[in-house]
Amino acid sequence: MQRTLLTIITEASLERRLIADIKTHGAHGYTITEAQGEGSRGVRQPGFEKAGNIRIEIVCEASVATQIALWLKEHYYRDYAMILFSHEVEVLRPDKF
Amino acid sequence: MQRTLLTIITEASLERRLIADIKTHGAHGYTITEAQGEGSRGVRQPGFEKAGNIRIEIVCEASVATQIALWLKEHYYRDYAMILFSHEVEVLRPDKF
Amino acid sequence: MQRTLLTIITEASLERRLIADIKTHGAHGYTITEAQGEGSRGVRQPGFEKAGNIRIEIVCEASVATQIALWLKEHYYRDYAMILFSHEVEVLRPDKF
Amino acid sequence: MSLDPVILFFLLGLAAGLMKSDLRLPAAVYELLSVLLLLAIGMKGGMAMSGVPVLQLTSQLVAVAVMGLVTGLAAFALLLLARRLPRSDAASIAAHYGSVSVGTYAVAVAYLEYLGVSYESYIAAFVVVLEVPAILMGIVLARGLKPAGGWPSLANEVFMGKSVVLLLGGMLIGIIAGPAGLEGIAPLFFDAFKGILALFLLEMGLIAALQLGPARRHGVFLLAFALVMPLIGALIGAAFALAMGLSPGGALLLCTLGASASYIAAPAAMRMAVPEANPGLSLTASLAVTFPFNVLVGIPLYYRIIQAFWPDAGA
Amino acid sequence: MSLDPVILFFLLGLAAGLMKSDLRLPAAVYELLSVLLLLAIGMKGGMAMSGVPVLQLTSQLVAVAVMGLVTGLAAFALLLLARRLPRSDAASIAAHYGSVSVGTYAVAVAYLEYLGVSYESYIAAFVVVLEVPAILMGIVLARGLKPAGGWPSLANEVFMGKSVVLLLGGMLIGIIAGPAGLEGIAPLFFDAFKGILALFLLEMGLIAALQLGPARRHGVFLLAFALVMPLIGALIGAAFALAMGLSPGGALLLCTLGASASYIAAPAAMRMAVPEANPGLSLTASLAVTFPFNVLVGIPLYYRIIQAFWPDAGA
Amino acid sequence: MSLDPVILFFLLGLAAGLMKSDLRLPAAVYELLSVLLLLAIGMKGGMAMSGVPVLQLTSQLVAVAVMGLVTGLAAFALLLLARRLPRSDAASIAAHYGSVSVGTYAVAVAYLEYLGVSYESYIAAFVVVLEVPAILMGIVLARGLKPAGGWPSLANEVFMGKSVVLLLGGMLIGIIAGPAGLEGIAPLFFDAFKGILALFLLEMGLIAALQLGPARRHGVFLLAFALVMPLIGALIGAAFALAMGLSPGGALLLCTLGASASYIAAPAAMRMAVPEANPGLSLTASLAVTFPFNVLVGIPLYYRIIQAFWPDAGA
Ligand SMILES: Nc1ncnc2c1ncn2[C@@H]1O[C@H](COP(=O)(O)O)[C@@H](O)[C@H]1O
Ligand SMILES: Nc1ncnc2c1ncn2[C@@H]1O[C@H](COP(=O)(O)O)[C@@H](O)[C@H]1O
Ligand SMILES: Nc1ncnc2c1ncn2[C@@H]1O[C@H](COP(=O)(O)O)[C@@H](O)[C@H]1O
Ligand code: NA
Ligand code: NA
Ligand code: NA
Repeated sequence: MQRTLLTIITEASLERRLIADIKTHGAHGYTITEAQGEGSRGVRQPGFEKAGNIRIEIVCEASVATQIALWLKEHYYRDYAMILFSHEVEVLRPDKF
Repeated sequence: MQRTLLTIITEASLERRLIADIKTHGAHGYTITEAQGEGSRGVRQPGFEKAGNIRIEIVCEASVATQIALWLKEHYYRDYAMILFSHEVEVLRPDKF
Repeated sequence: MQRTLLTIITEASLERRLIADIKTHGAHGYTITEAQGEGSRGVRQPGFEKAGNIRIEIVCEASVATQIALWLKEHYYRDYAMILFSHEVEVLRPDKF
Repeated sequence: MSLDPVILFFLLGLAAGLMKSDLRLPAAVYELLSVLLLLAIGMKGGMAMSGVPVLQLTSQLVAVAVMGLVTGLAAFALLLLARRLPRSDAASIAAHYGSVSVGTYAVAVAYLEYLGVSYESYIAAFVVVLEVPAILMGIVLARGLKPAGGWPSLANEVFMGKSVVLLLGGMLIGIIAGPAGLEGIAPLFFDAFKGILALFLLEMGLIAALQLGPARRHGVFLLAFALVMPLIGALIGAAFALAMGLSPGGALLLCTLGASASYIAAPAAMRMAVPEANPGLSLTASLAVTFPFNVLVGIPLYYRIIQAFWPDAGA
Repeated sequence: MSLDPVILFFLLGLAAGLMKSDLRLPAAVYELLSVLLLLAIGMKGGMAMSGVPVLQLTSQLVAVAVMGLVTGLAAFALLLLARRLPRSDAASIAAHYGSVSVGTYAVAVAYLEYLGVSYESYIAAFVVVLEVPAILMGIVLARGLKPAGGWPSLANEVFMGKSVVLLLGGMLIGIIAGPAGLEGIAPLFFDAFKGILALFLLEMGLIAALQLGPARRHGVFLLAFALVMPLIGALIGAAFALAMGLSPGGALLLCTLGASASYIAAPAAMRMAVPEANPGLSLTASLAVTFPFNVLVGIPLYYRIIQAFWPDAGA
Repeated sequence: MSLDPVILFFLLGLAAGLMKSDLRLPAAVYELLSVLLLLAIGMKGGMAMSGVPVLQLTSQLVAVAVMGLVTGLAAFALLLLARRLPRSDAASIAAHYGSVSVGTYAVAVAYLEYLGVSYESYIAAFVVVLEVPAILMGIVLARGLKPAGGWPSLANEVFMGKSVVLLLGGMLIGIIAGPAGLEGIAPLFFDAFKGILALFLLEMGLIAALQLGPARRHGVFLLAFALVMPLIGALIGAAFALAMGLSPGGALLLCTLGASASYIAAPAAMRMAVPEANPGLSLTASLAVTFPFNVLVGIPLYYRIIQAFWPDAGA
């Protein structure tokens, strides 16, 4: 069965807020890994006071992914380093997500 | 050429056992990153005695991915925090996987 | 809109060089996470002088992904532990990548 | 009841965690601190052992192993009689409470040194011996002789786990090198010990606060157990201490070991051997309730009790 | 101007960074070092406070909070008058410069101890008080009374941030336990302090070097501000020190606090409350320019100035 | 042969690794420990240099650089004559053995201090000088004057690598600040040194055990080389020590440097400059065989030999 995997890469300092946001929009879980990177807002490296990035993955229904993406676009894109992308994945227990 | 990328997110303490399992089922390699997350079994954060998650990626043939998924479903789903998802990826040297 | 997500898993010591390479080939950004793994060149674990792997993700146009992949194949595949795979992802601001 | 200042660090961590501060120590720092504590305690035990007659030591070590089993069985009986938890959970929790917490032990030692009370320093050797038997018993109670994954891989998990390796390894180093040989490493392992313990307790406070959320979910029964069981464990420890003829200081340490619950070796082993047991229950009980209770209330309380029963303890 | 040897570690880090060495300390090590510094400074302040009359202390703490606001306002006025930056950026930078840098403070203390000059050690308590007001002011200057995310979540961010919790927590521990109580943890927190500071400065040098790349992009105006503002802050600090009747040593510390710019509490809070402000500007100014300037040139310079104005300071 | 107790930590790590314990120190801790060791050794060398006549020092540094090249060439010749490995692998391994291991050096220093034998403490300065030449030679032996990536980026890799920067930086700090200036940081960098070394050796034991798996795959020839080459290196070191007129203690240090193989600077540089060389071969030889051999057997053995040849060495 298909679900959507939405990946968000953004500033580590947003972690708590984004977790609250994605739950509000109906995600049942998330996974976070620490990351560094570079984009239009320059190099972001850990090593100093949350200067690094986090990479959030959310497996959810397509509609939830769309809602989260729109919310983030509206609330964070202008002021924060952030990208997101999504694609379909096969899951074993679709009811879980 | 297409291969399957299988991603497993689960408890860090399972690392050694899962490596053995996936090799048994014919995977030629794997990649592990440290992760934290939340799902039906609550928040899992590193910072204390393997309380965090790992994220295992396996590039392999579709049949191997299916076998591994079934094995994990049977042996770990009931008792451990674990999700898995998979999708097709393009690889350069399909014979490697 | 669709873009390509190219993922490279390779030796941590190549980090600086690969960043330069992918920029040269037209990528506008990248994200790196630390990883460990096993493949044809044995186990690669962090814990000692960059003995671990890194996992580089690049969202870019398909043609850029192809170019980078070919460059890496030519320049690193023989001598370094490295795999790469790619697939299509949906992005919100395609002009960014 | 006067408290050793290291306890203040635990309270700071607890308060910060409860007030949702984003203060955290990185996992690598926790790891470093716990490695230093385990090695230091092991070495202290090892250095002290050379002065003790082999026969006395052996018999006390055997007694102490029995004490671990008795404590674990008491916990199991209590939980079974209450009929609230499946057998596997009861067995897993019993394994945690029969085993010991090295961090709690270190606080008790700091407390004695703060009071200026002497103790048999070879008791550090008991820590290793107490760690393992209750874990093995818990596995058998849950699964008979069929742990998940089989005994060989389980034996590796139990005997090659971080805490056993470092405590036992430290002890061997202490025995071989002796106090003179270890003088060179004293600044890091012994002089800085209390500072390291303070930092460790700060992190334990943060962790305990994090665990309190799930704790509430598990209900009042688990909470009650996690407050009563340390008292039972302490009494068992006191009984063994009396029988073994320990000094009041040594008795406090044995009480504390009896009262404390494992949060390193037991969780790792039970997760592998009895996966059907809910790790949330045992960890919450041991980390979020029993650890703070022992550190803040239990240790001074046990010492009061000991003062009442030991002839030569000042009041 | 003679330099304390710890400065050499900063120079080593700076040089290594500029020469593109791949030397880095892991994030976990930076975290450990900064936790140790914050706790130690807090505890030193707390231990010293017991000796000070409550009335004197309270009035000085109030004075110092005012000083933070004055410094922040001066920075804001300067930036607004220059008409180069949007209001939100000016306010955010003002918050950074009205607040303080604990690392810079630690270097000033080391400098005084190196010179053998005494100081009022309860000044460490000022650090906490100086940290917060300018941040709150900066938020109001940028957004009126409507910070992004709302005040409750912001209050948590500001008052429960790492540096406030550790400084304040350390201070409370210092007050409660006192010098005698903290003797046991002295080897790690006080004896090793200067070595920890040295390592911390090595990393700060590496970080400052990394930030210099973006610094150039932001142009000469920001650079000029980041060099002039510490002088202004130091003068404000000197004026308050005179009014408060501090010793020359104490005056240097207050000057340094005035001159220094926050790189822990302020960036975290401004990022949440005033997200439209460019964090690159404030962090570059404070880390890549003002921090090195204070550490290498400012502190000895401020002490020269103090020596000229204080009657009882040797020359 | 009596062993310094720090060796016991290495044995503990080795045993735990071989018995498949899951004990590991996090990468960040390894990084911290190695930074502390490199800085401390550099500073010790720097502090000692002020007492030595410049002419003597310069000539000895040149001699020692030559010694690195001679050792590397000996290794290369041996490997080429055996005709078992491609030229690039032979050259890479030669670079490792011509260069030095700071960890092994620290163990030799600890050994001398354990025995109470004095040594020329400016020998720490040799460590830096020995590190680089053999690496450059290895590159030329493998690739002529065309390293992969070109010389400029390679020079950065070699001269700006962690170990050179920290050793050289530490040395400069030691020269500038002198013993008096560094008193403040002594508790962390010098008093805790041996404890830090012990912890470092624990991790090195774990790493060596991990590398032993691949070692077996590489066959008996590599094993034999990794056991014989340190003896040859030690003899070369002894010859240079005699010629330079070093004391028996100093001679042991030079022998150890000759016998030891790099596992920080050389692997990083060779991976970039000679990528076709298999890093598994050189790292296995140096880490899994030569390091344990030197630490456990070599150092005491070399000292026996020195005692036989030096007129003034006690037996
Ligand atoms: N093209 C890209 N491919 C992969 N990651 C990217 C890309 N662009 C940006 N990122 C990541 O997203 C973060 C924020 O991007 P930005 O907002 O463009 O600065 C960066 O720090 C990178 O980690
Ligand atoms: N919907 C989801 N999206 C992304 N990751 C998830 C999701 N659900 C669970 N996870 C991850 O999988 C782990 C185990 O999930 P669970 O078994 O549901 O507790 C969690 O700790 C998360 O890291
Ligand atoms: N089949 C695979 N699936 C996932 N990751 C792999 C796979 N093969 C190799 N890798 C990763 O790529 C790295 C280099 O691979 P190799 O060049 O085959 O040694 C390994 O260390 C793994 O982290
Ligand atoms: Na117990
Ligand atoms: Na200021
Ligand atoms: Na050598």
